Amino acid sequence: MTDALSLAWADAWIRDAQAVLAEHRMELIDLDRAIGDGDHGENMDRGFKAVVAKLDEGGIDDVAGVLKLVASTLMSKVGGAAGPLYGTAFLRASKAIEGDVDANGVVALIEGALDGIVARGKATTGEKTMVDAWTPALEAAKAAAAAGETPAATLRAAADAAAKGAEATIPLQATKGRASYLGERSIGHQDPGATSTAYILNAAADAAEAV
Amino acid sequence: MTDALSLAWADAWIRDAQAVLAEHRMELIDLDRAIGDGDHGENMDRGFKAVVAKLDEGGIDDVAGVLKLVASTLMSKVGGAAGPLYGTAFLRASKAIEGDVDANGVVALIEGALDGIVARGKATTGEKTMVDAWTPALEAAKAAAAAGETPAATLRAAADAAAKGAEATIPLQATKGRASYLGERSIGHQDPGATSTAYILNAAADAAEAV
Amino acid sequence: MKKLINDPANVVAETLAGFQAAHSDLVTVHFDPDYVVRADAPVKGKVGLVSGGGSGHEPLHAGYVGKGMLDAAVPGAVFTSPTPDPILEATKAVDGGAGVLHIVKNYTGDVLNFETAAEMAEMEDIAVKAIVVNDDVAVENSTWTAGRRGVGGTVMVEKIAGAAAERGDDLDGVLAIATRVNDNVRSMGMALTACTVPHAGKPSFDLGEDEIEIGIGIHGEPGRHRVPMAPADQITEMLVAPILEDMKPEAGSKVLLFVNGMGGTPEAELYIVYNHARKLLQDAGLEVARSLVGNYITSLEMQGCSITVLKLDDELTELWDAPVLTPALRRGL
Amino acid sequence: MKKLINDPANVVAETLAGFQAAHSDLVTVHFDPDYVVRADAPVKGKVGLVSGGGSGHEPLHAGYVGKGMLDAAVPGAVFTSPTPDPILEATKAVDGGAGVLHIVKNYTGDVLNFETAAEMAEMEDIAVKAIVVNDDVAVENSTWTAGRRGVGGTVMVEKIAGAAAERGDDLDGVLAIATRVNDNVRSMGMALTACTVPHAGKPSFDLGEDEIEIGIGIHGEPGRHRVPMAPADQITEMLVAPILEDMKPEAGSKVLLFVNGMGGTPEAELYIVYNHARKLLQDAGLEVARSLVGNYITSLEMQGCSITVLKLDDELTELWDAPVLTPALRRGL
Ligand SMILES: Nc1ncnc2c1ncn2[C@@H]1O[C@H](COP(=O)(O)OP(=O)(O)O)[C@@H](O)[C@H]1O
Ligand SMILES: Nc1ncnc2c1ncn2[C@@H]1O[C@H](COP(=O)(O)OP(=O)(O)O)[C@@H](O)[C@H]1O
Ligand SMILES: [Mg+2]
Ligand SMILES: [Mg+2]
Ligand SMILES: [Mg+2]
Ligand SMILES: [Mg+2]
Repeated sequence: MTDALSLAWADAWIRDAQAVLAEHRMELIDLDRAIGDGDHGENMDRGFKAVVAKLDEGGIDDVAGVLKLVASTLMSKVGGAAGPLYGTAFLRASKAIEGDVDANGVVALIEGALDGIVARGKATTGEKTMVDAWTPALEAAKAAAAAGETPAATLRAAADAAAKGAEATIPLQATKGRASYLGERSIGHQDPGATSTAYILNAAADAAEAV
Repeated sequence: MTDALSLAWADAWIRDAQAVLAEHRMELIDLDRAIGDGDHGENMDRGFKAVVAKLDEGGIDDVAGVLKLVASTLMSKVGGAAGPLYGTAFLRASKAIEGDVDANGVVALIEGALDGIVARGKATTGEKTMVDAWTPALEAAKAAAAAGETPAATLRAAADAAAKGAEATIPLQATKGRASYLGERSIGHQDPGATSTAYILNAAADAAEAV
Repeated sequence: MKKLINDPANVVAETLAGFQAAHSDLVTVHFDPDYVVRADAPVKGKVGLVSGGGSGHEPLHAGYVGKGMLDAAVPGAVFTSPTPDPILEATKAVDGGAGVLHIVKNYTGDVLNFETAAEMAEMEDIAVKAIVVNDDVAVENSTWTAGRRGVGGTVMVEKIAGAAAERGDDLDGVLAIATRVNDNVRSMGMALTACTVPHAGKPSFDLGEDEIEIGIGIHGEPGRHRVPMAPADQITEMLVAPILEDMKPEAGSKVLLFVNGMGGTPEAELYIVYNHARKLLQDAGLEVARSLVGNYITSLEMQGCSITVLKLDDELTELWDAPVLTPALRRGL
Repeated sequence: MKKLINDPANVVAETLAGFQAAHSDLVTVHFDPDYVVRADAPVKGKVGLVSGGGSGHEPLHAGYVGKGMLDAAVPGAVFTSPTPDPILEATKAVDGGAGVLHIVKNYTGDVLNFETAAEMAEMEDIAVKAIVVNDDVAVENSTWTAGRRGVGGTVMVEKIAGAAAERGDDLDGVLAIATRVNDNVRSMGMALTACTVPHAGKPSFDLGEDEIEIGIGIHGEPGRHRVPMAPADQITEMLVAPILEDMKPEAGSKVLLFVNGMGGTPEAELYIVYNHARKLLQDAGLEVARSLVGNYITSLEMQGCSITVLKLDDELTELWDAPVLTPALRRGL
């Protein structure tokens, strides 16, 4: 278990995620302008900046602690639909793991996140939401872990699946969230929340590969 | 005095003027948009349409009667600055003449109009108003009448001078009317009221030449 | 983007600072977390009314804080539901011992954040109930959507439930009144132009010079469909027809007709729409007994309007007419 | 041009029809000639207040007809002063035997048409006096212009003179109060965008994405100068500085600060401007004792704002605070 992911990974992940979300702020705004209200990039950027400021204060000593900090900060800084959904996702993820994270831990983390999102948002797959990124991520992680992959490779499989899942939201008609008000006009656009999920999981994989 | 201008001329003049102002409605609006509030073309068009509707009712039996009808109709249908100014102009013009109009009558008519405008609006020449069209028109009419020209030729001289006067407002800085609020920014634009004056006097000359 | 702002990040805070200074006789603004309470909060023994949501809909909600209407408003970032913390703080600040009603517009974000705040308030022993306003008939099939949005009807719920709380109704009573308003109110909106969220810096959608959006919400989201530009009377029909179709009010019913501007539309145009909407309602056998015309629930500088019809009964009429003293709505006080 | 209208030629008439229907408890609209009187006009023994001017500035003037403010409003075509006939008819309709005050904004057209109407009224034995409002400091040198324009200060004159008439002041007394308001009020406006007069169909001027107009009036006319787009605080300074320079109010003076929207600007932005304007006045040693923030004298859908400062004394303050019951301004009633 020498390659289990530790606090350093979690810290790097969240900082990477912040950088990536800041970089893609306008892209996420534009995706949300097309089928929502144009704030998703701003919301995520504001939230993760606040998270990193909290991380800088120190005092966290395990992965679960980082995830819990992310949860409470997103919950209290993001607002909108994404705040409670990501907040609950990270809260459940933090509860799903203990100590350093091995491949099965990665699966548990992602499963916790997805469960949290579904518990709050009541969406299933195919409704053009972030669930459509988390669900394939979980399946891919499960397969990788079952195949004996490393945590880093498990995360990479999850991240790639999330990215594909996000892209696969394009032809879908939204039936949850703000995009659902557009009816058929939501077809042809990529879901912003699924896209931010893909960026966050990609940062997790990048961070795991770097440690 | 066989070529004195009669009721038929006055009637034709005002109908011609209505047609010309309707035709140039948008041009006058655009001139007024540039240095005013964009309504002069609409105001004049509305006013002269109402005048012609009144003319159609009949019952007028001399030139002064036509001019008086124009005066009261413009006064009650135009509004803005142009309504009272043109209203008073036509009222004073109607009082300045009697019966058919010879060359001196043309001078008296234009002099009455100008006096009325100055009495109400207190503008002198060079302030970038309709006064800058009526004043050269009066001078040209006086010269033509003194030279023994026909009424038609006198009107033509007045109309040409009014057109030149209107054009000569372009380099002026307005110090009366709405354009004065622009200060130096009023320079470089032709005054809408001077322009409508030129159209009206041109219609008078055309009508005189046609009868 | 040309706006009278300094920094997109400070829009809400600076607006609240100005609002506080201009209306210190009526309201008190708390900063960080941001919420607005009526100057005499909490009112002992009275049910407290808290509403909130993304900013950008002014005067909703802060403009309706005051006697006879809301006890508190919680403004989020522009078009972004507030987080639970300020909702909780506002709830605590206005609890006069008779419990608190949350008035929530039906958007996923608002519902989730208010839910969390309510749970937290319950843990602090404050009785909280919530009315989720969902009056927008543009959202046709709620099985295939997040459900009807809360739009113009929200103003009606806040005014009438506010009057019920002011006369002393208990929490269940105020909730019952709020529910009755919500059950009897329907709205539909349209846009001539998009709006620009300050931090986005670009219009929320692109609309041709000859197109309009029918069935918009209040967040600059595109509508259900795009149609060619049309005369006001035709546009009014496109809004009134789906409302009547959905409401099916009996002939002879009394209604309140509310024509709302989206923020950038001149008042004169709203009266032109009102004039025709009133005629259409009368043609349907309805009596327009009360009216409201103006910018009451907006989408930044969007041009367009929404029409809201509330079926009245005697009690709702009386509560609508009751005195109110807020920055944006004032009557009898 | 996208507007919620049917035909440019009918904009005023349809607006008035809607206005009448929505506010029949407060006003009566007469058509052809068009004017609006308060529902209980003429009020016996009270000085009648009549204002008017081109349409497109709503809620000015018709929105201010009612108890405690105007007795009549006379709307002309959009941005075009009304003709004398409806002014005369309105004057006759509100004369309660104590004479009539005409409140005229200082534009050549308004002055001339009101003058004529006043002469006609005098011929019918109605005592008429006029106050010509000219509060716009953007018009710097009145020797070289038609004189200062009447802008935001008009709302102040109408409210305060209206209160004076309501408490029973005679014609000279009401005129004296109106004159005192006019002497102590100054305004300055700016535009982020132009507006489009319905019958013109094109914007009143062309403004680049990075430019604003400073020193505009309320008729879509270009301003005194064009400057690059700037943050709200800087724009506010460009408006407040010339007002203070012109007014030179003694430190310690109490003032009313009125931040007005030109029609298309969201309320939130007005509060941002208000917030900084208030600070600037306080820095100049003034006490902001009263405030008004909102769309009260507009230019169709123009985006932008104006700032008006009125130096208060005790009597003006009392009259400002007095009850008023009109469609657009309501207090204590
Ligand atoms: N019920 C839901 N379940 C899961 N995800 C949802 C749900 N509703 C919305 N979302 C996600 O939230 C994203 C929008 O987030 P954001 O723009 O920040 O919030 P808002 O819609 O309140 O403006 C959507 O793209 C979608 O992925
Ligand atoms: N004091 C004045 N004396 C003479 N002509 C004037 C005066 N003021 C304005 N005008 C004329 O009136 C014209 C504007 O008319 P119009 O646009 O119909 O009225 P308004 O300025 O009220 O919108 C100007 O172009 C100018 O020629
Ligand atoms: Mg969004
Ligand atoms: Mg004009
Ligand atoms: Mg949002
Ligand atoms: Mg005009």
